[in-house]
Formats: sequence, C-alpha cells, structure tokens
Amino acid sequence: MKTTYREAMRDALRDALTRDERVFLMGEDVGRYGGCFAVSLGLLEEFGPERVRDTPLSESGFVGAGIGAALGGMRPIVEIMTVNFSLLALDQIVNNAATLLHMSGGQFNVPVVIRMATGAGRQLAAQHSHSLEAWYAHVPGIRAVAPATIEDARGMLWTALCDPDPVVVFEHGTLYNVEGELADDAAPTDIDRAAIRRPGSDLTLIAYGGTLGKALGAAEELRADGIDAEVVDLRTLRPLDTATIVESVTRTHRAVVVDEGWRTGSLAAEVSAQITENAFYDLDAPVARVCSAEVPIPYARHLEEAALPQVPDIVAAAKELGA
Amino acid sequence: MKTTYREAMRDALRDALTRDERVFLMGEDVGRYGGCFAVSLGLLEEFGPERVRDTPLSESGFVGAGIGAALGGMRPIVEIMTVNFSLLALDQIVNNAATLLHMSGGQFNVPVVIRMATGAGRQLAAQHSHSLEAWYAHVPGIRAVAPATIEDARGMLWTALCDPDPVVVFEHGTLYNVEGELADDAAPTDIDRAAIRRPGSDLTLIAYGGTLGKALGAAEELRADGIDAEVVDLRTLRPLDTATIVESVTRTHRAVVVDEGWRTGSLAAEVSAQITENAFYDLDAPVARVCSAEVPIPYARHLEEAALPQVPDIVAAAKELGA
Amino acid sequence: MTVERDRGLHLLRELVRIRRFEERCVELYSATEIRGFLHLYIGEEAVAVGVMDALGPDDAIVATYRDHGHALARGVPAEAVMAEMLGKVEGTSRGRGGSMHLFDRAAHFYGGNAIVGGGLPLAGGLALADMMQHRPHVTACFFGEGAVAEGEFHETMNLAALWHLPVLFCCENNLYAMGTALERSEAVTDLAMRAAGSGMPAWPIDGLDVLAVADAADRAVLHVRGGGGPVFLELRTYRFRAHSMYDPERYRSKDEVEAWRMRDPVGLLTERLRADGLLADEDLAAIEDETAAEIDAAVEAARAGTLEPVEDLTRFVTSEAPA
Amino acid sequence: MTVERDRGLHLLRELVRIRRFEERCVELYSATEIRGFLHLYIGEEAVAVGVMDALGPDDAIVATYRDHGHALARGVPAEAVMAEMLGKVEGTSRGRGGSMHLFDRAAHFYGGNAIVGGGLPLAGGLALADMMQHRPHVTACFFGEGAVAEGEFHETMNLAALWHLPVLFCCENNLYAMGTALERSEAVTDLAMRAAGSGMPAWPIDGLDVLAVADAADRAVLHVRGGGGPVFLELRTYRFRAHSMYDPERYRSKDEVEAWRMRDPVGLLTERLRADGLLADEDLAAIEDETAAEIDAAVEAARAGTLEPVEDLTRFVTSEAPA
Ligand SMILES: Cc1ncc(C[n+]2csc(CCOP(=O)(O)OP(=O)(O)O)c2C)c(N)n1
Ligand SMILES: Cc1ncc(C[n+]2csc(CCOP(=O)(O)OP(=O)(O)O)c2C)c(N)n1
Ligand SMILES: [Mg+2]
Ligand SMILES: [Mg+2]
Repeated sequence: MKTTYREAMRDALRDALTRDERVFLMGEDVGRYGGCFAVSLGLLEEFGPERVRDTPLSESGFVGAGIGAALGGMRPIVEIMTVNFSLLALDQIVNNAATLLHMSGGQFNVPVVIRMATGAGRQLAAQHSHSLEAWYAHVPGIRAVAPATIEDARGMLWTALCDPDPVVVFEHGTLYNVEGELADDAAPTDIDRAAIRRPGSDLTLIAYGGTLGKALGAAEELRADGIDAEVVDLRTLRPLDTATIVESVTRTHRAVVVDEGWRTGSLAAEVSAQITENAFYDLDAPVARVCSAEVPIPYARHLEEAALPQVPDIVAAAKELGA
Repeated sequence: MKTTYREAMRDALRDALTRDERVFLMGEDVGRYGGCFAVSLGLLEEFGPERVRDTPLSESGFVGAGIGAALGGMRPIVEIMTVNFSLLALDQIVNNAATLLHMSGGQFNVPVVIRMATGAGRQLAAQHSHSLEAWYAHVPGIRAVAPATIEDARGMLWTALCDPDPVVVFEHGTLYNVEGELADDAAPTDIDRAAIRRPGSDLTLIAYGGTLGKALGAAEELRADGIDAEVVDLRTLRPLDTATIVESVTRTHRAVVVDEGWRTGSLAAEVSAQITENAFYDLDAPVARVCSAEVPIPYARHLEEAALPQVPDIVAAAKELGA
Repeated sequence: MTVERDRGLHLLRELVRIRRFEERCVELYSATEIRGFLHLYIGEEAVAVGVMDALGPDDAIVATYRDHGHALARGVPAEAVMAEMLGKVEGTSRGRGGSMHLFDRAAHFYGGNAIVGGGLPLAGGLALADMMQHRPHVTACFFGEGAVAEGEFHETMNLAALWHLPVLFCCENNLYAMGTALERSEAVTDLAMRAAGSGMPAWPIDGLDVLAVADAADRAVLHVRGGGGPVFLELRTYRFRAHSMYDPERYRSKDEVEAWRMRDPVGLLTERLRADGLLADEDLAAIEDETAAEIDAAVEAARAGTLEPVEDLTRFVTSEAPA
Repeated sequence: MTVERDRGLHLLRELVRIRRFEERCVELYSATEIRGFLHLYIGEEAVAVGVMDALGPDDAIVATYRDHGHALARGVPAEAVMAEMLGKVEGTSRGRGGSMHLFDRAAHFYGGNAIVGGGLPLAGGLALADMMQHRPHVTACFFGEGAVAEGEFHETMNLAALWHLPVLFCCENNLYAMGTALERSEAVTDLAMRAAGSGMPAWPIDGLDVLAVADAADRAVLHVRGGGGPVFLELRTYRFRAHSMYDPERYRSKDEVEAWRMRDPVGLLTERLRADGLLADEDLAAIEDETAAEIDAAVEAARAGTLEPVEDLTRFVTSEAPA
C-alpha cells in the first residue's frame, strides 16, 4: 500500500499498543497535540490517556520514569521530541538505563524504547539540528537504531520492543514526509544486521538514517560515470554490523562513509577505523568520510545546505578514491 | 620543586585568581570542603566565598550560571566534580556554551573554563568511572584539553582562561596523587599542540590524560625488546593537532592509539581515521586501538583492571603491528 | 492607576508595532521567505512591552524562541530582526540564528533560547556577573509556563534566591505549552504561589493589560535593583495564534480563543486611552501609518540584504583574533 | 505512642545490626578489603529501619550510594551485602556494583543509585508501573536533602503529584551534602513546607526516633497505598561519621557532632525500652551477640567467596538469552 514514513511509524506504534498491553507511549505532546511531528496523531483517541501519556516538559523526569516503568514490568515507548532535548535526559539514559543490568549483576534489565527525531535540513538552526547518534553508539548497554526506510519505520519498533534491553530509535526529521510503497505483509526488521540497499562492485558507500537517500542519489550519479557503487545502510548504529561492512569493502576495495554528524568524533570515524582494522590489506585507497562541517548548524538555507553532506560531496569523495 | 599533580592544579588556580580579578571558582564543595579531590583546599580561606563559591547540587544550574557569568564579563572556572555528573549539564554546555557565539553571529563569546575529573581505576563502579572525552571532542565551539603531566596541570589553566571561548579541562582521577618535579619557571602550556613525550622511530603510541603513563610504561617494556616507540600526548583533544600525529606516524609507519574511553566511538577511532586519511600510504600496518572494554566499569578490582587499557595490552598491540 | 498621554501613546505604539510585525511575518512565512520554526507573539505583546518599559538601558534580557516581541520592544531594529529571518548578513545574527535566535549586544539582548528552560541558568549567571562587579543592573528572564516543569527552572530559582541574584523572572503564562494545558503539566497551577514557596517575592499580573504589567514590573525592578534579590512575576496572558506555523490547534476550542480575544491587549489599551480622552482617531491612524512604514522599510531592507558567502560558513564557531 | 516488647526489640535489633555492620565496614576498609567509596549510615539508622517497618513485602525501594542500612533493614542478607563490597560473585551484584550499588530483586530493592537525584525518576516510573498494572504497591524513594536542589528532584515531585503516583519520598535531611550545609544549598531550608508547596502532603519527623519514623511512615504508606497520591517525609537526622572515608570534616565542629551524638538513635530506643521496662540487660546482650555472630558469619562467607572469572567481564552488559 502507499504510505509515508510518518504513517508507517504510526502503524508500528498502533500495532505495538494493540499487541502488548504492557506497551504505552509517553512524551511531550504525544497525545492531544498528536505528536510534534504528528507521528502519534489519533492514538490518544484510540488508546486513551493512560496509554498515550502527555508529559510535562521534564525530559529527565519522564525518561527516567520510562526506565523505572520498564523495571516495573511495563514496555514503555518514550518519545523525546528531538535529540537536542535528549541532552537533558542523558543522565537517566547513560547512568541508569545503560548500567542497571550490569550494576545489578544481571538482576534488572530495562526494556525501554526511546524514540527521538534527529538531524538537520529544515532550517531550525543550532539548537534543533543536532545529529548525536555517535554519542549514543559509544555507550555499552544500549542499542541504537536508525530506520532510514518506510519498511524499517514500520518494522523496527516491534523488534526494538522485543529487545530486553534499552533501545534508542533515531528518526531523521526529513524522513517523515517521505512517501512510498509498503508491503502489507512487511515483516519485523532484523535489527542485528546492516542492509545492502544497492549492490555494487566498484566502491562501498556506507550511510544511515538521513544520509541513506543521499548515498543512493550519489550512487545513481556515479553510475552515469560508469562507477558501480554498493550502498550499505548501517541500520543499527550500536552494535555495528561490522561483518557486513567489512565483507562489502573487501569486495569493493574502497569505502566512503556518509554521516550527518560533525566529522570529528563522528560515527563515521568508528566505521572508518573498523574497516582499517579489518580490511586494511584489501583497501585500494584510504577510507573517506563525508560528514557535516564542524559548525553549529546555521539557519540560513544556503549555509545549512553547505554545512550538511550533499550528493555532490559524496560523488566527489568517491571519485577521489579513484574508483 | 617537588610537587604533585593536585598541588600543581591548585597553584594554577591560585595563580589565576591572583592575576585576574574576573576569575572565580564555582562548584560543589570547592570551598569549605576543599574540593572533592582536595584540589581547591585552602583557596576559600585565601580568596573568600565570593570568588571560591560553593554551589548547591545543581549541575545544569551552576554550569549555566558560569556560562552566563562569562557572557557578563567574568572569567569563571566551573568545577563539575566528575564527568559522570556533567551529563546533567550537557544541555548548557552543548546547546549554549558551544553555540552562542555562532548563533549570535559573532556577538557573544563565552570565556568559561569547565574543569572535571574523569576516568576509572579507583573501584568506583559504573556511575563514577566514565571517560567521555570523545563526546566533548565531537562538539564544535568548545575546546577540550587533558593535562596528563604535572607541567600541564600547572600550565594549562592559564592558557585555557586566555581562550575567548569555552574550554573543558579533563583531569584524570588517578593523576592527582602523582608526584614529580616542577620547574619554578614552568611556562604556560601551548594548548594548540600535541607533545611528543618520548621520541622513537619504530612506532607511535598515541595517548592522553590517564593513558599517557601507561603508554610510556609500554614504551619502556618495548625498548627491552628492542622496539623504539615514540609516545605522543594529544594534550588537546579538540581541536586535534593532526599535523603532529601525522608527522610522527609518517616517520614510524605504525601507530597504536591508547584511550580509556569505550572502544566503539572512542576518540581513538577519530585519531585512527585521521591517520588513515592523512598517512595511508606511509602505514606499514593498520592503526591499532587499545581502549576500554565495552562494559559499564565494574567495581571488583580484577574486573576493573581487566576492563581498562593496561601496559601489557599496549605492548601486545604494538608487537602485533610487527614493529 | 493614571497614565500620561505620551507614555500611553508610546506603549500603544509598541504594542501595535509588534502586532503588525508578527502579522507581516505570517505573510512572509506563507511566501516561504521566512523558513524554519516561527513562533508568534500575537496576544502576548503587553508582557514584553510592559516589562521592557520598566528596564534601563544597561539591564540584560534573556528570551525564548518566541522572541520577536521582546527584541522589538527592547529596541532591536525591526530591519535587523527581519533580515535575520530572511537569513541575511544584515540580520541580528548574520542569518545564522533565524527567528528563534535573535541577539543584540548593544541592547544587552542575550538571545532567544530555543531550549525550554535553557535560558534560565544563563540569566542567573548574567545577574551573578553584575552582582560580583557591583553593577546595579537587572537581568530580565522571559520563559513560558511550560518551562516551570523543567529542572533548569528549579535549579535557577533556588540559586537566584539563595544568592540574592538580581534576576527578574518573567513567566509568560499563556496556559499552554504547545498542546499541553497548564493543568496537565503542573500539579500546582498557581505558579506565583508556587514560586513564592521557593523563597522570593512572586505575584500574578493581568498580562493582557500593559499598564498593569508595566506597573508591576516597575515595582519588581525597584526591588531587584535595590538588592532585594530576585522577583518572580506570573504574567497571565494568552497566545491568540497557533504555537508555531505547524500547529492545527486540536487542543483548544475556537470559543476559548475567541473569548480571550475579547481582551486583546491592543484593544484594551486603545479603549483605555480613548476613555481617558488621551487618544484621538488621528493618533491611532498615525501610529498605524508609522508602523506600516517602519515594517515596509524593514522588509525592503531585509530583501535587499546580502547573503553570507558560503566560504564563511565556519566563521564564529570560535572567536576571531581581534584584527 | 506505646510500643509492644516484640516490636521494640525487633526495631532495636535492626538498629544495632546496621550500626555494627557499618563499624565492621570501617575496619575492612582500613584493611583495604573494601575499596572504592564507602558511605556510612551511622547515626541515620532509625530512618531506614522505621520506614522499612511500614512497608510490605511487595513494595519497592530505591536508595542512594549510602545504602547499606536500607538493604539490611529491608532484609537483604548481610553476607550478600558484605560479599558485594569484597567484590565477590556471592555479592548482591556479583561484585560489579560495590558499596554504592546494592540490588536485590527478591526484596524489590532497586538499588543504590550514586547519582544524587538519579534515583527519583526511577521511583516515579516504578510507581507508574504499579499504578498502570493496578497493583496496590508503594515505592519508597530515599534521597538526601542535597538532592532537593537537583532538577531531577523537581521534575519527579511534579510528575508524582500530577499523576498521583504511589511514591513515598523519604528525604534524609542530615543537614549536610558532603561539606555543604543545608542553608548554603537551599534558599528555603524548611524542606517539608517547600515540598507541600509542590502539591503533596509533607511533614517533618524526628529521624533519630525510630518509633516516630515508623509511626509517620505507617500513616504515609496508608495514604499512598490508598490511592491518595505521593507523600513527602522530611526525616531530620544527622550523619555521625564523615561523608565518606576521604572526608576530614572541615565543614563542621566536633562539638556539633558531639551534641547530635547525645541523641543517638540506638541509645534513644534503648533508653525508651528500658524506661518502659521492655528491655533487660540480657535482651541487649543477646541482640549484640546475635548481631556479632551474624556479621562475623557474613564477613567469613564473603571472604570465602569467589571472584568472577575475568572471561565473564562483559556479561550483563546486555541480557542473556534465557537458557
Ligand atoms: C527542552 C525542550 N523540550 C521541548 C521543546 C519543544 N518545545 C518548543 S516550545 C515548547 C512549548 C513551550 O511552552 P511554554 O514554555 O509555555 O512557552 P510558550 O511556547 O507557550 O511561549 C516545546 C515543548 C524544546 N524546545 N525544549
Ligand atoms: C549529580 C551528582 N553530583 C554530585 C555528586 C557527588 N556527591 C556524592 S554524595 C554527595 C552529597 C549528597 O548529599 P545528600 O544528598 O544530602 O546525601 P547524604 O550524602 O547527606 O546522605 C555529592 C555531592 C553525585 N554523586 N552526583
Ligand atoms: Mg505557554
Ligand atoms: Mg545530606
């Protein structure tokens, strides 16, 4: 059927709320407002205020409450409007959600799912445009996933809820309006594996979330120049599916990692390091990175566009590798 | 003169408070208690409660107040007891300190210095042993430094205060009791340059903060095996002194990055990626990383030791590179 | 209370300026000349106008993302504000901040802060800097009632009361935080009473009546400037328009909005001045004409403005060495 | 209030158990058998003992890093607590948590949390889970008065009052947060009054009198369990020893400490029971003997315990698939 990323995510939420009564959605304006990006629109009417809970503006408080509710046997889906505001909840996520199982010697696991919008591209300036996926991917004890397609928007939530441990879901803000087809029998997403979105033989473009579309666009342009690029969607940012990445690069001998995070300390750096560590002697050129410029994202459209990774940047980086 | 890292840091604080009346120290228990690690012991008596300010337990509140005071013309030194608690202040550091200059089109710079203890090694378990330097090094708009020696403990604070923009200083908890000699005429530290702590020709060991000592220890052991290791102390974690790193590796052709942060998404990943990008064709082996295991740091001594990078791990990694 | 003609006309002019400016913003947003998030101040003008009227030229202001009214009332040039929203170099932040991030050093306007509650700690710090430098200035901090649930509000209120910081807390209680009504976000909806409990004078004011606001602000500023410590004003107002341009307002009824419009702050003052025989039709006409001319000129100037060269993208991430 | 002999002796036994256990911990710490941070509960025993006395077996407990007394009073086996501090597999967290992180699923003991204020949101969430699953349980959350300044305290208090969560907030007001006296951390030092202002019943109790604590806790638990929403108890107590083993106590006088020791909770109850003719010398002797035997056995068992194999370092970072 024809749908959008937003609707696919909403269907996933509805499905989860229907299938498991321990599941509930909690966050700022998820109910009466319908969600700041209209993802949960209609769910309050369908499931009631107990299970679709509007919270006060207290990121640390309600994220921590979600963690506590998970300890108490519920399966909370906590929505933080955007990753920018998740900075206010990091103590709960890193010091509690990620550590409780280990600190308790295996006694208390935390089956919470925390959703948040991420990324730039809508001229929202420096306090609303972060891509901090790299931070979350650094923390043992949490799983981080980034649905980049409509299928994954529909299929990742349930697998995330089946995970006995905390899962953070990053939804890139520019994806919500993306339209496409979704098979009625679309299966739950395997969140242990990266996905090869486009097979190719000359080089590997590695992307995730908001940059997948750009990588695929670049692959199209490269084909016009006779370069056959493979495109890998990381899909799960922690734990990284190193095997799939390395297997691809071992075939193509060249890799460009595309990441909307700031270049220094980006997730792309980790991917680059892992490729070097595991496929050094198969590389025909150093792993390249196409990331955001090291600048708080500016408001002006032309500056914001210049700050983010764009198709021409990816194409140029690929060609520099001499593929 | 003979001194300790702690005393050197205290002298640096005293010096700053004496030289510039806009400077003041603010944080939890920096005054009457003398600092949770006794760094500021005696300064309250010397400079009074106005300039050595005990704060309530409100990390976001007093770190933000330090940022605001910097906007207001002061030169605050804000102490967060440890990096673990800085999670509660990240909104202020990332959304305000790091962005205000840019968001204001260059009108408002933020000359604040934020000090915090970091790292493990004292059996303090999962909520008191983080090494999140990689997170801070990811953020444009802030400078991150890690004094690893007594000279730098004494010399970095003043240069940090001279920086018109926010500087975060990471003091590894295991260093405070380190004793050593300090020249009376010790100069302010150049916080733009990494330091080569031990020249060598066979490979480059890159470390910072709490791992510098271990890297130097490993270099000694390697010498016994006829391997001459160069040891580079990053010193400034953001912006990285890529030139010094690359120059060294271009000479030695091999590199091991030693980092107490968790391996995935570590600062070591960034260093590895940069070396590959800039010295790929000079490398005789892939860049290796020796980092902390991907586990919330456990309390039990034998488990904590196993979780952290140790000299034997560094030696083994170096030998694997076939140096 | 009585009001002289000049003052009355001045206040009315300020209310009208903001009202018409915001109306023009709506047009420009529909025409996609303004992008990103746009939060209008229509209905709440009396709050900013009344409080600014009580402040001196050296007092500091901290505002939120809903900051056009505060900037205009504070004397930030309309064309600079408009140019900012059009992303031009002539804008208050050279186009880097946009609607949510207006800054003006000359006006001591420390910015629109787009993190709910994020501006409060900064205000505390600005006040601390004034106090430590013995400057008799007041820092006025504006924030919505939704921010009262945030930890940063709590931490700053306590710090200000504990240290007797010269902060004027201006809580704009427009009853909604996006779609969340006050009674669904606060257990205690009497915000002034609650604030008084944290150790500072606090009282509610009819925020639609600019004279009431100005009068209360006068008394509050007198107290704060006199060294009496912080004051909390609950300014009871209402947002006549949607939260932002994306808000279908499902959370409140048209009737409710209509009822509040009956007490339009512009209308209230107009009637009051007419009743006192201080306002003739031609006075009003003159104000409208002058305002229209000012805004037309601002839009023209903004449109004629220049775009920051893309090469300058990373300027203002760190301070530039003074030439 | 009157007390029967059995109950009186039971409470006295619990007080003595904790006192002697803590005294043994000091010895083991000096002997470096216990490492890391060690926070003693000596002087505050009546708080945990009195509150636990009022709780049922299915109620939940959230504690802080100063958690030995709470664990023991809740029935966590002394040998498991001791083994934890000696870093053994037989410990409550298999040696991974240490003194600050005691956990016990059977006792619904959700851990010592070492982030000041960090346990509060968890408690709110545990209570939310009980409420949503219609379980008549109470979550007792212990925290020090220093935590009252933290944003997480504020956010959780509001959420609990707003949603009528079954939380019993137990504020252990021992007048100091490390070296920071209450009046230097809170603008309003009457914490019960302040808490009442956030919308829940709150009152102060003599926290040195275990009977007064138990009585107040009984009434509070009745209210919370009955669906009346949260209650805040300010338990006025005093820390007879240093904050931790590293604290030279520069911030308070010996006289002050001596004065408080006059009202030692163990002594108070002993006298009271003697006065009521409920306690004979041989009763006390029996309690001391049984306690000594219990603790000796605990230490022996702990010493005889096993160390987690280093190969298992990364266990419990994520859940293990049920065998
Ligand atoms: C910490 C944080 N959480 C959430 C948001 C998203 N957000 C922007 S405005 C807003 C509502 C704020 O309401 P209020 O404080 O009452 O101010 P108002 O918009 O009514 O002026 C929200 C939730 C944000 N910007 N920051
Ligand atoms: C967020 C945070 N800030 C600082 C610390 C360091 N610290 C540990 S205990 C403590 C004092 C807490 O005092 P209080 O809450 O009164 O509890 P008490 O120790 O008196 O029982 C501090 C500051 C911490 N653990 N967490
Ligand atoms: Mg509001
Ligand atoms: Mg205390």
